Amino acid sequence: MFSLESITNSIQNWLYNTFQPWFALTLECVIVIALVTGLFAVLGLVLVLMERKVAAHIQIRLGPNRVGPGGMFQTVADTLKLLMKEGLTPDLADKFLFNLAPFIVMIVAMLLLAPIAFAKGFQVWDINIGVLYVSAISSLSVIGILMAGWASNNKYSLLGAMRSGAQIVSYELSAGLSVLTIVILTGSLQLSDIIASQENGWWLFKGHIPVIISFVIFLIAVTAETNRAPFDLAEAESELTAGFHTEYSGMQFALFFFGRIYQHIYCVCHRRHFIFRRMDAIAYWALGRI
Amino acid sequence: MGAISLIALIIAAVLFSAGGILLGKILVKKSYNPQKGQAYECGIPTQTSPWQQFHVGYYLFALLFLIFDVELVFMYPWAVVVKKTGMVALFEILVFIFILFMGFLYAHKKGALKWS
Amino acid sequence: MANEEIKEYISSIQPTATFDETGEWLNILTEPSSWKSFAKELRHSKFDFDYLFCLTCIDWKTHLTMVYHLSSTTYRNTIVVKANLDRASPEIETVSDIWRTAEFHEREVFELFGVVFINHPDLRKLILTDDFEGYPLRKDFEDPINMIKL
Amino acid sequence: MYSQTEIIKDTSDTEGELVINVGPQHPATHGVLHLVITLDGETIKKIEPHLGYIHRSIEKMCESLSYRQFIYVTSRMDYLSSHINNLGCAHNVEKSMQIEVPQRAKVIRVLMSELTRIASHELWLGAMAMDLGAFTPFFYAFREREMITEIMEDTCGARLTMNYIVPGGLMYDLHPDFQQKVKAFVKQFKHKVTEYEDLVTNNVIFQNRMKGVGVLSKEDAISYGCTGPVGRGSGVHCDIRKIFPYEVYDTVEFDEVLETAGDSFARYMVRVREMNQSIRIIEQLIDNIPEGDFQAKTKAVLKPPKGEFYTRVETARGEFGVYIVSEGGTTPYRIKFRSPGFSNLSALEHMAKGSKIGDLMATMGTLDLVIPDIDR
Repeated sequence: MFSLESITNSIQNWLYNTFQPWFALTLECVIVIALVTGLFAVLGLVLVLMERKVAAHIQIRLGPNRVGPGGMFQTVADTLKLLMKEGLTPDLADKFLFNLAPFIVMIVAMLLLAPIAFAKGFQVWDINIGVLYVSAISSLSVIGILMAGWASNNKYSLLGAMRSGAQIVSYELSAGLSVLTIVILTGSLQLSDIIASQENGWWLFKGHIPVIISFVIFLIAVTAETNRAPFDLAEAESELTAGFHTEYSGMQFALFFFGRIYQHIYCVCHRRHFIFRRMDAIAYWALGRI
Repeated sequence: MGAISLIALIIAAVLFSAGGILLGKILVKKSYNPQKGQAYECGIPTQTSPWQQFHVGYYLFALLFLIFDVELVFMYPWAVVVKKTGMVALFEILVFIFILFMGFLYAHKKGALKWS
Repeated sequence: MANEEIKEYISSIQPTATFDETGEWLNILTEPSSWKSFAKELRHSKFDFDYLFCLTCIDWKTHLTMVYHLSSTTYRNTIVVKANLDRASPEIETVSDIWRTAEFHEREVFELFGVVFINHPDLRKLILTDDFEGYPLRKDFEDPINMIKL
Repeated sequence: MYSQTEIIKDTSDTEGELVINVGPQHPATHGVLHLVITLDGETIKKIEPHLGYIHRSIEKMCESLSYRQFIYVTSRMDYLSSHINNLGCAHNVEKSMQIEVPQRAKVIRVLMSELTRIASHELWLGAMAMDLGAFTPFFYAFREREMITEIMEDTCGARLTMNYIVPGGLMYDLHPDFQQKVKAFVKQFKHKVTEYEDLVTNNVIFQNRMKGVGVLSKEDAISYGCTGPVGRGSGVHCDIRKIFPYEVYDTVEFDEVLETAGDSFARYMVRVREMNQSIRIIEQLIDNIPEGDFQAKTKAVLKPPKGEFYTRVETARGEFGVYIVSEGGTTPYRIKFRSPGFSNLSALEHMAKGSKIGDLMATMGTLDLVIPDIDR
């Protein structure tokens, strides 16, 4: 397994040897914040472009190809455009909840990052109940969506939010149960253990039939939980215009958008935890969205 | 890092979101008119408030979901130790699931899953 | 010829009706007051006129004429039923409960010609705004701004 | 302009009912159709169409246009089958004036009609798939549609509002490349239609969303005056090309596509299979365009005799009737267009009542509403 343990350890040792413990911890936090924010910014931009390119190839068109070489900076341009847009709040909306909702979605997306093992020793928090933590936090994002839908004072938003809630209710259980298979096989809830147990081959290819079944269920349930097509009932472009984020504009909309994508990334990372072992999960993610 | 990392992550999220929104607020020249403040409803003024009571069926589903979600949480620790404990654990969880399944059947028979 | 049969049948149930066979199809002129019962008879007759494919009105400046094109999907007989209405207060019974397509067509005729359909379930303006005045398809309708005249 | 708060206070007594406006600015209405929908949860209790956003009163306009001119206004009604609309009007004038149309013109008219029908169904396929949440079929359908619009552009200089027909024949003769281009199109289309079937018809999600949704029984279809693919999806034998053949439809071989289920999937299947039938007609005619005039000799000013004339043609949406009352003058005294969309729309409430709002999109998508056709 690819290991960054020596690097992280040496940084930590250096920090704690040079500074006071509290200051070292603060510095550590700052480093984490910087890394995580950087990761989000880069991933969001790259993955959106990847998705658009692949979708364009499927739909016999070129996709973004004007901004930068091969359209590489299209997402940057889109983000800048959204930055320049006015963030509107409807007059009759619940202003506090309306503005709070994007934060919640983002916080959930960030928190989900904590137990992801990017490489050995390169993990924000190797929590020993990782699986439980993930399923607990990931259900929280629906609160942000419900909040957004309810606070918008818009019927499309409301219906979209309610659908999103119903979707979570419908698929959360199956997702949770399918993960159970891997927990039984590994005998641990710690994500790093799960990955370590797949050092010499993925569970998926070791001939356990329940794993294959649970993989399929997990794939479907997680797609549903992240509201991607064909489970995009909460947004349902053609019925509810844009579902729960109909009223959002400008940067708040961008946050919803990114929040959703990060959640996605993370579902894939978890697929990787549970089923896969390597970083090809990202490419897999791009395929999974179409 | 320990649990402190969660606080760091929350701070990161808030900074990320607030930074974006603030930057937008600074860059954008604001304008307002009453039409702009209206909720979007295909260009027609909204009729009837969207803040209404919801169908009670919705809550029944949510309640059922809650029961089974809690059941799931019980099963996680079981899943960790099932390999070591062996057949006894399997039998016990089957009993547990059987009881819950009976409850589910009861709910089904009572029509809790019917939307009416 | 089927037309003769239909004529015979109609004369038996609607003695006041007059016929006109100069056009492509058999034209029947009936009284507006007896139209509803006549329509019911036609729908359930052995000729089975189940398909009302065109419903419109013509403004003859002196009076209005309702035109119903009826056909049968099994026998393919087509008849045209007409009823002359008073131009000042045009009123006729609705047939939207016999042929449901009439509901929308009658609403259209109501707002464009001003014909009132008695017992129509939902006789409101469909196309024009609620405060629109006048009946655009009548010959004396003038709109100096929007109308094209050659 | 009244404020929102007022309205909300006004209707506070309708507790538990959600009144939602779909349209005029909505992604699924494809135009400016405005439906006011009353919901209970997500179940539809009532649908109220509000029309007239693009009403131009074409019937009134036609009363002041001559018999040569009014035909071109009708291109703007059902803009997706504008050629067939023109044909219906030209028929009416030819019938009243008893003009004999040359055989060449007849064959070309039919060829163009069938191309128009395919183009219209292609657009419908893409738009309907988009209503159901799939984006990809739209591009696939438009790829072939583009070939047709190019043929149209070569032939009559326009891509959408063709205006190729004059009373008594055609405006000009065919473009020299016409036959070759149509053959190339037929070749590609035959190959690609299986692609749509793989992409859409055999897709489980599509089938689940369309089967049993928006059911219209045969009796209701007749009562509501539904024609075209909507009527035929319910098993109504209503193809004008078969019942009252016009032009050369009685000499070509094709089947009237009938389905009996009456749900959205049946209507979908009717349209897809109809495209194949249109290709069949085109294949039979493309090599047999007779030589000769493309236009009959007519007087410069047309004056049909006094009387009433009704003609009908089968557009991509159903039976399009033209009813002209002539007083013997140079302009029609009264014109009525019996548009298929208007009747099909009237069945919408009956079909969608009691179903979920997501099903409404499937129902509306398969009704294939073109708003100018309804508003006129």
